[in-house]
Amino acid sequence: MNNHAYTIEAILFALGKPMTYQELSNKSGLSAQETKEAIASLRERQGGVVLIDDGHTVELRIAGALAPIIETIQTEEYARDIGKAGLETLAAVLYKGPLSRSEIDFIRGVNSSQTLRTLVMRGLLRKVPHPRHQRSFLFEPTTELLAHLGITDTAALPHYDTIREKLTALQAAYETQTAEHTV
Amino acid sequence: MNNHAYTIEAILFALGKPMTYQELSNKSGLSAQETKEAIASLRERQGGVVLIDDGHTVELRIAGALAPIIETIQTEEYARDIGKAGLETLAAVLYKGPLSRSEIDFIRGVNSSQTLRTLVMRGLLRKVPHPRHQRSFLFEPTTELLAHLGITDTAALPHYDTIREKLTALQAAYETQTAEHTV
Amino acid sequence: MGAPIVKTPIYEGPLDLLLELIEKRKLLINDLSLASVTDEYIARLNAMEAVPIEETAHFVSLAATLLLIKSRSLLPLLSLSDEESKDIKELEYRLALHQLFKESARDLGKQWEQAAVLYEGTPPELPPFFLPDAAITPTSLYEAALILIEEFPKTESLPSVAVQKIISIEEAVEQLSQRVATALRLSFRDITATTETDRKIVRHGLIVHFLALLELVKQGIIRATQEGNGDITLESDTVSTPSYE
Repeated sequence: MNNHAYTIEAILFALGKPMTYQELSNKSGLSAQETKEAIASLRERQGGVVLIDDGHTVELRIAGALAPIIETIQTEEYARDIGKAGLETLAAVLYKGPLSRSEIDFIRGVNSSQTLRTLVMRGLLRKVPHPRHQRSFLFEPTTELLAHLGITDTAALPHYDTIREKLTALQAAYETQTAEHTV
Repeated sequence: MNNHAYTIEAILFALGKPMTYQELSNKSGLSAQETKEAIASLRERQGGVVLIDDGHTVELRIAGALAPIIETIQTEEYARDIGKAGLETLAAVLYKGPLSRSEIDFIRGVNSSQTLRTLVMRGLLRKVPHPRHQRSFLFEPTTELLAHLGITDTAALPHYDTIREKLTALQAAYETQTAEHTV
Repeated sequence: MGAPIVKTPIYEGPLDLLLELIEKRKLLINDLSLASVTDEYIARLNAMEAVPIEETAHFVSLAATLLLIKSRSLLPLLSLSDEESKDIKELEYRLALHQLFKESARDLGKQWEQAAVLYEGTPPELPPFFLPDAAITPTSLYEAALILIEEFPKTESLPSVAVQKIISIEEAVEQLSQRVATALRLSFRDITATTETDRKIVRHGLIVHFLALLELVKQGIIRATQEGNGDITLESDTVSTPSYE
């Protein structure tokens, strides 16, 4: 850890909320590259406090090993349970996200608007403006979601690489097939 | 640093307030000697966040060298416009409060924890113990906020009864509807 | 204050039902397996009662694509338009994605239950201060409350797009029946030209059966459209969910 990492750690601690790389760079006055390096070095840190990093947003959280003790001193706002529809939607967004509502409906074959509202309300997903379509939105995972799964980055998801590879293969095959027909 | 130190660090981070050796020992389940050793080892730790120990009470704080820059960042953070999220959260609490965090999330359809924290920090809302749920809170407007609005009672807000009624009815309708669907 | 407790229906949607039928037979996702589960899918669809009209539209729309696949498997003579071929490929793709995410959702569910949660910390307390914002006025709060009310999800409604879809599916099934009948006449000419007809007769028996099935589907669609007497309102992303944090 160097001085830059100390600064990032101090900002995250003082504000106590998830922050994007960009926000951290703005607030600290560090360059994008310095911020990135500082975050990488904070992730190495051992202790009771760990850094969750979804590649875009980071947040300080209490290490999973301490969960049993923390449960006795903190209250959770929401019940732990989550339904099948919620899990399927989370899986789609975690492995294939960010996704729009219609992309999620396409995969699930049902209208997901209520499921999405509940997931956003619980802070497990976040709505962000679509980079290309005005007045349209994408859903992406939050550090809260990773925290619930007990992991500090998306690559630690179950079978992450395998599923990503399968998705790429499926998509490539679909695109080739549909391209053949339109030619 | 060993596991005991991690435990003490996690508890201090979770509660965010100064704690005595005795309290830390009670919460962690560590003996007085183990707690003392854990604290001693935490004091050695370098970083943006350090342990302050007066021999009786300990606390996590921003490292001295970083304190001025962090103070500036905090001031900026809490002096920002409260924005659409802030206004809507205040509106929900003023027209339909006192409300719990999950009730506010439910009305807004998005997670309100960060917004609520800022509003409390700025002295606009305050947390009061939930009358029915232990360790849980409700949010209500502060007298300073009412004074700022030039009223002594929320009922003096424009169209108070109509809005309160509509918010209540919508919430009830939505609850029935979600009960029939999968989430 | 937990999230609302909700019940789970037997099928979550048409893709779920279709996947169940394919997995039950331990089949891979392709034209052949889809054709082989078409009859059962339609039987299950007909047996369903009290499916919300919007869901019915999705179930029926998928049935139309399955019928197309089945027609094609019975009658290779039946030529498909580019759009029809694309529909079929799209269904296979959606089904493969759905299968993959259902599997991963199961693993995710296990992790969700077993994981040691990484809990939030509490930032250090600041000395109390009062910092209002000039934007906070009785009027701005009233306006914000109106927005909350307006952006609250409305009661579930049938999107008009789905209604149009049912109507066009009805037409599509009608057309499909005609195309199957024409293709059938054409291949009868083939039969008279050959001597080895046994296998083909069996095949034609199948096709007649299939035409009867199409007729049943048509009736089912009409029943479904007639059920839609409720209010028809438009639904969109901007109405149903607020757009900011």
